[in-house]
Order: sequence, then structure tokens, then C-alpha cells
Amino acid sequence: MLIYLAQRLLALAFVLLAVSMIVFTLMHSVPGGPFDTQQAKLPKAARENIERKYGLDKPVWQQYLNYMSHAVRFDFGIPYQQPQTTVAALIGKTWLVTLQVGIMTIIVAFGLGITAGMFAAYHQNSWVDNIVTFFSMLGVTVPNFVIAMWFILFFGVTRQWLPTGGWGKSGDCLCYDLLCSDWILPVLAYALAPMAIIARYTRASIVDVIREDYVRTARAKGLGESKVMRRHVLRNAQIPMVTALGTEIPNLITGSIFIETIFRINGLGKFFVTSTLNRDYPMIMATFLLVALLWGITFMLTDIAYTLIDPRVKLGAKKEA
Amino acid sequence: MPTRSLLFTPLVLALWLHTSNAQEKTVTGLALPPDAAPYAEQVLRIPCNNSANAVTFDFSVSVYQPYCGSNFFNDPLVTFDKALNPQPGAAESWSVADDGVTWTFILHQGLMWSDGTPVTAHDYVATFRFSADPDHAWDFAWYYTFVDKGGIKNWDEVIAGELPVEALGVRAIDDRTLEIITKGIFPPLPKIMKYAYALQKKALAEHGPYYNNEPATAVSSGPFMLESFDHGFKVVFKANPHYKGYRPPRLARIEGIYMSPATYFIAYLNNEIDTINFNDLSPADFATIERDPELLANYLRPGLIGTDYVFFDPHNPPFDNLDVRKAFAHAINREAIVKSIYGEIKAVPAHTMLMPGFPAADITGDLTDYQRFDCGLAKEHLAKAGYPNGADFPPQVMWLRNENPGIAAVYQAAAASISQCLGINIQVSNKDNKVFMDALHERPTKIALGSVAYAIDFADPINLLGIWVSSGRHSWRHQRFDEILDEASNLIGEPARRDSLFHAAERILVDDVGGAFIAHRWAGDLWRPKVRGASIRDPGPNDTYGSHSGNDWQWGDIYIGKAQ
Amino acid sequence: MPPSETAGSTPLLEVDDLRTYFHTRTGVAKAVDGVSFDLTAAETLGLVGESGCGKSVTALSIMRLVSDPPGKIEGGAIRINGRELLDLSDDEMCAVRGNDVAMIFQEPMTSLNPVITCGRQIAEAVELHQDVSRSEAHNRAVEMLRLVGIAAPEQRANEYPHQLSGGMRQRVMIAMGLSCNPQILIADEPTTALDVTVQAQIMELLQRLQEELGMAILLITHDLGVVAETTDRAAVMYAGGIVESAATEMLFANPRHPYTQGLIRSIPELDTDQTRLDIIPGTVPDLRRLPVGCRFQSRCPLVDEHCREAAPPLVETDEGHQTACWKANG
Amino acid sequence: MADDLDDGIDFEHRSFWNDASRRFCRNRLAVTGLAIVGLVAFLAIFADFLAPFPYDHAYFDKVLLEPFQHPDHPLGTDEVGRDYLSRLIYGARTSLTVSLLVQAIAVLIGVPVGALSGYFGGRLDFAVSRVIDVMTAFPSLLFAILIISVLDGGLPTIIIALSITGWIGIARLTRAQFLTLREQEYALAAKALGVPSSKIIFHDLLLNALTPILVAVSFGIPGTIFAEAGLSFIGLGINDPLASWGKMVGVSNAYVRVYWHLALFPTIAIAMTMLGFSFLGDGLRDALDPKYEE
Repeated sequence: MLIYLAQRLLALAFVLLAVSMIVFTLMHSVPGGPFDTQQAKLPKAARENIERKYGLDKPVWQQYLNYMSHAVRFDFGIPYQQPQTTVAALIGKTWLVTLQVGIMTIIVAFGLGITAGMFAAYHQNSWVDNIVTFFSMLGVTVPNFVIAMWFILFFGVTRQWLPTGGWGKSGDCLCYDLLCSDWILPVLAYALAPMAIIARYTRASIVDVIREDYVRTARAKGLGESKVMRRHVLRNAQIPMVTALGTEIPNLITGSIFIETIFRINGLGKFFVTSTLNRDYPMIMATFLLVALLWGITFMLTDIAYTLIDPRVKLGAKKEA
Repeated sequence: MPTRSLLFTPLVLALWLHTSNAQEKTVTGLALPPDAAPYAEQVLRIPCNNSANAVTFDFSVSVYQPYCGSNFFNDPLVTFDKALNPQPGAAESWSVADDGVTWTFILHQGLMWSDGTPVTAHDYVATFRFSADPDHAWDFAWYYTFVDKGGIKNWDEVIAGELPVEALGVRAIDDRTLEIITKGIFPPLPKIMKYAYALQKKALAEHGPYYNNEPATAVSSGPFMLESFDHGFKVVFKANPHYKGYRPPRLARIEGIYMSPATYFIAYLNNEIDTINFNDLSPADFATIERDPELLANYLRPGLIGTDYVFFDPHNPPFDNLDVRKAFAHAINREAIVKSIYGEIKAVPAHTMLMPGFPAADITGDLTDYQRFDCGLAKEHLAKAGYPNGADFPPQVMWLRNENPGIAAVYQAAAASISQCLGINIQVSNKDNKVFMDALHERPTKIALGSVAYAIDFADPINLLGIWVSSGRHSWRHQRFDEILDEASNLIGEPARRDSLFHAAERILVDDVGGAFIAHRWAGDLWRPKVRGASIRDPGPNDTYGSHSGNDWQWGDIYIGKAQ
Repeated sequence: MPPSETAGSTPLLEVDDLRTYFHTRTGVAKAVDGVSFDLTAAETLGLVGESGCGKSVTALSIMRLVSDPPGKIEGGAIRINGRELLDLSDDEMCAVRGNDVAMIFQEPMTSLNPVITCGRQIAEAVELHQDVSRSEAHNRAVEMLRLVGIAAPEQRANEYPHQLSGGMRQRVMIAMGLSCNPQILIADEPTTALDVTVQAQIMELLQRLQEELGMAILLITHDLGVVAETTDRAAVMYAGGIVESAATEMLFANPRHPYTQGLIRSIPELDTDQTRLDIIPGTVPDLRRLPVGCRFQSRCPLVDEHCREAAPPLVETDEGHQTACWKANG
Repeated sequence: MADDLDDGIDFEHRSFWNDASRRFCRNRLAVTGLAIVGLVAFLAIFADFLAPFPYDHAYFDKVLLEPFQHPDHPLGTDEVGRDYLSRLIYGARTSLTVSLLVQAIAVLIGVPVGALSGYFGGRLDFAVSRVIDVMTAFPSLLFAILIISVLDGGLPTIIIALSITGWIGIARLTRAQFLTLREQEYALAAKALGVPSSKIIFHDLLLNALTPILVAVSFGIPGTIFAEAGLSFIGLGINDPLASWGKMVGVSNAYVRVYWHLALFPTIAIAMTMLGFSFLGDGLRDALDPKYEE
């Protein structure tokens, strides 16, 4: 276990290093610098001054080493767009919002998706199954930004039932701000696609497991249907689901650029766009590193989850999903 | 059109001031107009862009990344009236010495900061020095290079770190007298002092340039001061009781509510905000406004604000050929584009750079024919250039600078108009802002064909024509044009001759097709009917209504009217 | 057709005119079509036939485990001690399964849940049918593992199926089936997937356990050798119906039905020089498109017009020997 | 269903592909999906003949017509006065071009890389696995945004930007397939007989790995249509006047409150196409996997 963890952490460090190098090179090769303004170029001297101040006058490799030597000490620099704060503080602030959106979405998507998938699998080819299939299709056939647009148009503008955007402050909140009316539309619009995917995967893996011989064995023992489902079907159906669904999680908690833009949520995804447009190098780097880190951790947790639910899997053994 | 009663508001107000004593007074002791709502209700709600990249309220710290509701905390030295004439701002008067470069600005008596200390010429000096300090590299620093002779003496040297900030040509003679020395003779200097806002020297030294971002350290000499600030959610300004300047506020508070510009209009219709700037109205919003008489009556247009045009790389084929440029200029169906793509509420067709109402503009229509839409003529020019019927004309990509869908549609229509008339292929690519500007500034330019808008910085022809000189933003060059502009900008005391020089320069610009001009855009704001004030409601020259970006005295003028 | 009442004791299990059909997109497959037999206490009945003849479906029908859809028990009766299983509610049926009648399957590799320990899988059945605590159930599971001849049962109980060999897994299956002392054990091809030596061990185990515990066994197999060695009586199935049924010795000594005769001829005999197996020509008919008349007509050497017009009933041809063939009576 | 019943029903012995196509044709949804995809492909290929107007001709006197407001323009016109029906038809061409090319590039890179890495293992596999690790950790949309802001906004740029991360999935899948397949008896047998590796990889094993790859591609196509739509939506898509459904939806955002048709029709077009490919993908998977037969 410890050896496995050490190996994975080493691999993660390698991934982060590679990501940082690629992003650093790439973003420095994008035309336009962080201090070019809207209307005209800065006077040459002023530009040189400010570049010197932020160390941008040095060769890129030197800047990279400089950045990394700070980054390993968790000093990610100052965002050019908001020099009065730090990158870590800014990411912390914006990611917190994105994390809220993501966790709400995960709860909704996984909760409803798994339930719907189970019902559909159990009542295979019935009307329940058809309804679940229909919504799954809707979720995966209409992009979330389109769904968001129509949601706003219908629920926010035409009907005015719900706020058209914002996060946690512009709506009526219940229970210590845990449930706000302005959360509903973004979370629903965001959750529909993963929910559909989860429902489909759940249904498919349950249908697969239901056909397994050991389920018949369980029934032959005299187990009732609900116990068969709980004890034998679900536990085994989880195994393929972990692979498929584990990858949804980093997607959801790093935020949707579309959802955050459309619903005016000040989260990480939207910030990435402004960071790119402004060539805010420290912010771009930090965002990419954060996302890569989350992916790495997710893969690791997925592997560990495997060993917990499937005794056949050993940590460290090659596992190809 | 404003109602009759609104037209007479100033008169009624004057009469009423002598007769009433029951009316509530503002924090600065000013009485409210008789049709005003109670003082507690004098709250204006403005929308704030929650996706804008912002760092400061202060012009002198950053121009392009302002927080919502910026420039309430300071008064500029000079402001404008509706006819774009300079008016006293923080400076009550100014004069230029016989050398033509030494200007003296006298501040109003008794100007005060909200902490009770006086506003002095030293604050202005400190601000200029801060702005020129190579360590701060103010994002508007280019401006004093751009205005060339109007630039402050030693500006470039200080920026470059070659001279200390103390060498800057700005000096406080005494607490109320500010001396500014320019690089060369530049008659319109007071007009560019519209941008001379002051930071407080003391706060700047104690808390650094971002002192206004926190209510605890914020200090204001403007009509409002910061009450609370939750960036991304809400910002509240309250009237500054210590204000002694030229625009004492009638409003008690201004609340900035953060939201996406895409939802401003919905918020307006839901009565969450009281005003929207034309830049934040989508084409659908405009369609709604034009279909609703009440909204239309409250969409007030202060004036024409800028010019949309197509530019070329005139040093490389195919646009090195004047006939190709002429063909393009004649192939743009400006009238149709204004009528159906912009809508007439948003623009007028343009044949020149200077818009009607602007000093030295072509009001006689003398220059119209140079770039009149005439597809037959356009084809002739293209044939003369060697591409009869557009045959073999290389496909072009027209670059846009990160335009919103409404304006992108305009340039797409312009491209379509050219393509359809000349039988050539033009694609339109909406570029990232920095990619566009980087390519534009590259010499030789990397943009063969591009479209962009330029808005007024200050009300002098040198502003809009200056971008076309050889050292300007475009790579079009014309020696005679440069010479005329140079001569005109130096000219003192002969306004008519100065205007005719600019006219001659503009003739060269349109004839040599430095740019193919599409339209002049109207500025405009949607105001809730209850928001009143002569500054926005009374028509100025050209039948326009009020607050041009130049005349910021509206913030002292507008108030909330009684419910009717 | 009533089953014979020759044996003195009342039958433990009666299957009467059982019909189980599968409704597929391309038609109705009559997998079990009018099967009748009975099983008395402590008896071993072999149900023998080629793959796809419906013997497994018969077994699943008794357990009421035919997947519905597409399968459905269309008619007939299944009685245990005179109690009609087809009339029971789902809950009541659950109480019967594992308790009165248990079943072991042919694929020990896949029939055990891979993520639950062997001991737990046995204990689960015990907990379900007997009012015992969790630890008692576990002890019972260990006891059962020991009974089926697994060494170090305490340790094995905590292991997962993938840690055991195929033979051991089948022993675990048997332990699971017998854990609640069922009266009837249905063994569906219990040895097919195993090595020959292991097959013999498992069959021996089953016989030993039957002697010790006294349950009746319904042994489903395609292997006539197994039938000959282990069963008291045997019924031969072909294309969804029983074609011949008799005491095992009698069946092998005097097969009446041409299909049974063919099957017995195809057993390789080690003590002769015969190198080629005698194989019944042709293939089993499509269960969705059964012919009119005798099901075996397409492969029968004795077929005539009568066989093509009417299906022969299962009738007693000798004492305790039933055959469904027009030609069997001579 | 009981194993022996399967045998009982299915006696005719057909080849794998015959079986698969028979199963596919029996699946109504799969056939519907194929029909939709066929229709989209038909529109894309014959757009020049089917569209009533050129996709780029702007009628300045007929800007923002609503559907059926003018007999010539049944679906109305867009914000520049172009026939919306024609733009929708040409949009199919853009969507299919982008998605097919991106998937083709993904297969051309991903399959050989994954196959070689999975078959040979060792250092090559280690290197490839690390590259896959790194690329997976890249948020592909963010990456595409970064790339597109560097390069030109043309069709080739979109294709490059989406391909750079697009091949990873295919490579990972192929590698996993080959890891299993190379241990199979016939691969070992072929190796023992001295068949050259290249023949084993690209002949014997690739055929066996083809099914999951085919299914992955059929699901990858709608994914790419989505991605292109998303990029176009935030203004990083293809150049005007080329039509793209994603761009049409994106632009419509500014108009939709009044001119609903601008948003509705491309939404339907995207949804129907996605639906078609999803059905097709499901159908293919079920058809190619005998386990899914009912």
C-alpha cells in the first residue's frame, strides 16, 4: 500500500512537472503579453520596467525555474489582473464557489442518475426505462450551454420563477445559505449531462450484473429481490461504474466555463477564461496545475476504491479499465 | 422627447428654492428639486459587469481595469459641457504662458477630501508622478506619448527610468496652483486634462495605490465615497458630505449590483437596476426597446461616440494598390448596414473619420463622395487594379478585435457587402483582443485586412485623426497628411484655419483610403423614467441628450423623481 | 398424462404437464412443453438430454427462476409435498427456495459472487431461512464447508471465490445448497465445467451427502455415464419433452425410444475396438418452429406418416417404463 | 436467459459480421440512428444542391426575418440577413467535417501508438503511458482554448486543437486491448510460429481490437460535434461566414429573447445529430457484442 502510494505520488509529480512545462512554454508563445493594453502599446521603457518587475525580461527557461522554485514552496505568485491579492488566495476564493457548484451538481447528478439507472435497469423495457432513456438522451444530446440558455429564457425571463444567475447571494436562501433559489438552474443545467451518463452507465452495468450466474445463485438461495439488488447486484455493478464515474468528478469540481459564464458565477472556470484573455501567466499556471492535480488524485482514489469494492484487485497491479 | 415639465425643471427649481423650506436637504446642504422623491429614496442602482477584469476605482491607477462606478472619488481638472467645450472642473481657471508650453491651473477654493484635509496641487503632482513612475507603468501611460506635443515634458524619459519622477514637467507652485509644462505647443491641452484625476498624496504614501479598494482606507474628494464593497456581488457609494467641488450630488447613494451584461436588460425590466449603457445592450434588447414606446423615450443618446472602419495593410498586395482600397471603400453598403444591422438608433453611416458634431467634422458633405457606396464604381476600381469581376483576387480574412455578436454582425455585413459586390471571398475572424492588438502594432503590420472601432478620447480632431499619422496605430502612411496634422496641432488662435487644415487632412485620408469608414456609433443609455436631471434629459446641440463620456457632472445632477 | 404411481411412497416433488415458453422477437420457443415427472424422498432422478433440450429450463421453472421476460411458465403444476409452487406469492416462493429446494449450477466459476467471501455467501442463506445470529450462521457455514470436504474451512470461509479452485468452488456451491437441509437438491450439470478427476470426486461427494442427509436429488446432465452410475431413475428429454422414463437399469438395459437408443449407442466403450462413436444424425429442431407430430421425426430412422401427423404420448410400455414413441409398442 | 436455450434457438452458423449486421438491423433504435446520421451526411454532402440559398449571401433588406414571415425563407434569416435554412444545411457540413477529421486523426495516431505500446510493453509502453497520463491531466477544453487563441480561427485550427487531445482516449483503449490480446492463445501461437510482429499486430490483433475502437469512434463523433459547438459558442470557433451549429447557437444568445428561431433550429439540429450518433453507437456496441442479444 505504501509503496503503491509512493509510486503514484511520484507519477503524479512527474505529470505535474510535464504539465507545468508544456503550459509554461505554450502560454509564453501566445501573442500578446499581460501588460499590453487595450488601445496602444505601452511605451517601450515602461513595458521593460514592468517586465523586469515581474521577471518577464529573463529567458523563458529561467522564468520557469524561478516559478517552479516558488511553486514547490506553495508560492504561486501574484495574479497580474488583481495585484493586490495572491494567486493562492484568488484561486482559493474562486475555486470555493466552483467547488460548491460542483458538489451540488455531483449530489444531484449521482443521486438522481444512480436512482434512475437502477429503476430503469430493474424495470427494463418498461415505461420507467423509456422515461429514463429519454432524459438521458436529452442530457447527452443537448449541450449544457444550450440547456442553460433555454432554462434562463424559460424559468428566468418568461416565467420569472427563478433568478437568472448569480450564486448564493442574489436568491432567497434557506438553511444557512445551504439551499438558494439561484442554485437551482445552474446545478440542473450542469447536472443533466453527467446525470444522463451516470444513469446510462448504472443501467448498463446493472443489466450486465443481473444476467450473472451468481445473481441467479442468490435468488436460488431464496433471497428477496430487494436483497438481491442490494447485496449482490449493486456491489458488483459499482465496479465498472467507478471507472466511468470517477472521471466525471474532476470535470465537475473544476467547473464549467459555460455554466459559470452564462449564470454569472464567479468560479474557477470563468476565471480561467479571463486569465487567458489577460495573459495572466501565474493564474493560468496555477489553474492548470490544480486541474492536473485533481485528476491525479482522482485516478489514485479510483484505484483505491477498486480495491475496496473488488477483492480481486490488488493495488499496484496493472489495472486497465 | 422629454415632457414639457421636465424642460422647465431648472426654472421651477430656481423659483422653489426661494419659497420652500420644508424640503429635505442633501448631505452637502443642497435642496432637492420639488419633483424629487424623499432623500432616503435618492438611490440609483447601476449594473456592474461581474466578468470584467477590475483592479481599482481610480483612473490614475488603471484605466482599462476599472471597478464598477469608478471615478466618483475624484474630480478632474477640466470637464466638458454638452457641446464638448471645456469647462472648469477641479480647476476654476487655466492659462498658458507666452512660451506656449507652460500652463497654469488654479484649483477651486476649499476643495476637500472626505477625511477633512484640503485638496491641493501637491495631490495632483503626486498623482502625475505616480503615473509616470516606471515601477507602476500606468496602463494609460501611452496616452501622453500618443498626444505627442501635448505630452508632459520629460514624460517619456521618466517612464523609461532615465530621469527621476521629480523631473516631470508638473509642479505645484502653491497649494492651489498647478503648473504643467508640455513637450511642445499644444493648444487643446485643457481638453486632455479631462483625465487629470487626483489621488490623495497622503493615502498614496501610507496605503499604496489601492487605498480606495477598502472602505477603511478609501478617501474621496469626489461626489461619492465608498460605503461597502463586496467585489463580484455589490458595491455601495454614498454621497460625500465633505464634497466642495463642481458637481455636488443629489443622489444619496449609488448601488452597483454585479451581474452578467447579458442579463442587465432582464434586470432592468425586473426593476432591479435603473440604467444600462448601450455597450451592454444586446441586439435583442435593442429590438425590445425599439418596439416599446416608453423604453424608446427613455433611451437617451448623448452623442456620436466613435467610428467603425475597415483598415488595410497598404504596403503589401493586394491593398498596396489604391484602386483595391477604393473598390473596397465603395463596395460597403453603409446605409443598408446602418438601417438593418445596427438599427438607426445605434449608428449613422460614415464616410469620414470625424463624426457630425465633432470639431472640424465634414458637415457640408464635401467628403462624402470619396467613399460613397457605389458598387458599379467599386467594380471599375477593382478591374483597374487587375481583378475584373473579382477574378483571381486572393481570399482575405478580415480580423475583428473580440467583438460582441451585435458588432461582429456589422463587420460581417460589411465583409458580405464587399464580397457580394466585388465577387471576392472574405472571411471574418473574431480574434482574441491581445492577439489582435499584437498583430496590429507589429511593424510591418500582420493584419492585411481588419476592422476596428475608435472612440473619442478628447474633443479635438487631433485625437481621431492622430491615430492615422505615420507614428499612429495604423500602418497607412501619407507624408502630406502628417505635415498638415503637425501644422494644425501647433496652431493657436486661428480656429477657422485650424479646422480647415483638419478638413484638408481628412480629405487625404478618405481619398487615399487609409480606412474605409462604415459608421459612427451613437452613445446611449437606457434610464428608468424616474431618473431625472437636465444633464441627461435636456437636449444639447445636435438634439442629443446629455451625458457624453466627457461630461461627468451628470453625477451631481441626476436625482430620483417622485412616483407619478 | 398422470405420472405413474408405482412407488409406494407419495412423491416429494410432482411436476405435471409443465410448459415454459420463451417469447422472443422471432417467435415463441417452447423450451419446456408438457413435461411431467415426480421425485420421491431420498431418490435420485437423472434428467438427461442434449444441450438445449429444455432440461435446465425445467430445473429453473421448478425454482421459478426463469427470467421473465422473455420466459414464462405457461401452465402445468409443480408441487412439493402437495403444495403448488406456481400459486405462491413471490415472498412465499423465496421461503421455499434454498430451504425446501436448493439448486447448484453448472458454472462454479461464475455462480459465486466474486466480491463476497465464501463463508458469507453460505451464511447468508442460513440467516435467511433459520432464526440464527450472524455468528451462528458463520459457524454453520464453516461446518458445511467441512462437511463438503474442504480443508481448513475456518480459513476458507474468509476467502473470496477467486482464491479457490474450480472443484473447491463447486464444493462451496454444494455447501451453500445444503446449508438449510433442503428436501430436494437440483444439481444442474454440477460437473460439466470441471476436470474429469474432480468430476468424480464431486459426484462421490453428492452421493455420500445424499446418504448422510437423505435428500432427494434431481440431477440434470447430458452425461449418460453419470446417470448410469448415480441415479435411481432417469428421464430422457428431447426438444422440450420427456421421451422416455424408467428405472436407470431398465433404461440402459432396454431402451425403447430410438433417441434413447441412439444416445446409449454413442457412449464410447473402453473395452471394445470401436473407434467411431455412433452419432445420431441431424440436429435438434428449432424450438420456435416445431414440426407437427413427433419432435424426433427429422432424425428418427423409423419415421413414417403417422409420426408426422400426430405426436406420440408418453405411455407405459413396461412396468415403470414410459416411452413416447408410436413404434415403441411394436 | 439460460445458456442452453441460446443454443437451442440459434442453430444457423453465420459469420461474425453477418451476425452483427443482422443484430443491428433488428434494433429499431440503431436503424433510426443510422437513418439520422445518413440524413445529416446527405445534407452535408449535397448542401450545394439542397440549400435554397448560398450560406453566405446577406440580404440587407431581409435581416432577422422570423420563420414563415417571408415565403423564400421558411426558417427566417439571421442577423446579417442570410437564409437560416441554408445555413443549417451547411452547418451539417461543418459539424461532420470537423468531427470526422478529428476522429480520423485520433484513430490514425491513437491506434498505432496504443497498439505498439500495448504489444511491445517495456520502455516504449512506459513512455507512452506517461504521455497519456500527462495528456489526460490536461483539461482538454482549456487546452483547446489556449491553442485556438494562439492560432488562426480557421477550420484547420479547430481540427488541430481538438485532435491534440482527441487521440488520447483511442490510444488508451487500443493499448488496453492489446495488453489483453497479446496474451491470447492465437497471438502466442502466431508468435511461436515466427509470424513477424507487424503482421500479428496489424492483422491478427487489430481485427480483434476493432470492435471497441469502432464503438469509441461512433461515440467520439458526437463528442467532437459538442466540443466544436462549445468552442464556437464562446467565440473561438470557425470564421464567418462559414456556418456552424455551435456558432449559430452561440450568436443566438444575444438575440434569442426576441428572435427565438435563431436558437431553436440549431439546437434541434445538434440534438438530432447527437441522438442519431448515440443510437448508432449503442446499436453498434450491441450488435458487435453477442452478449447483448436478447
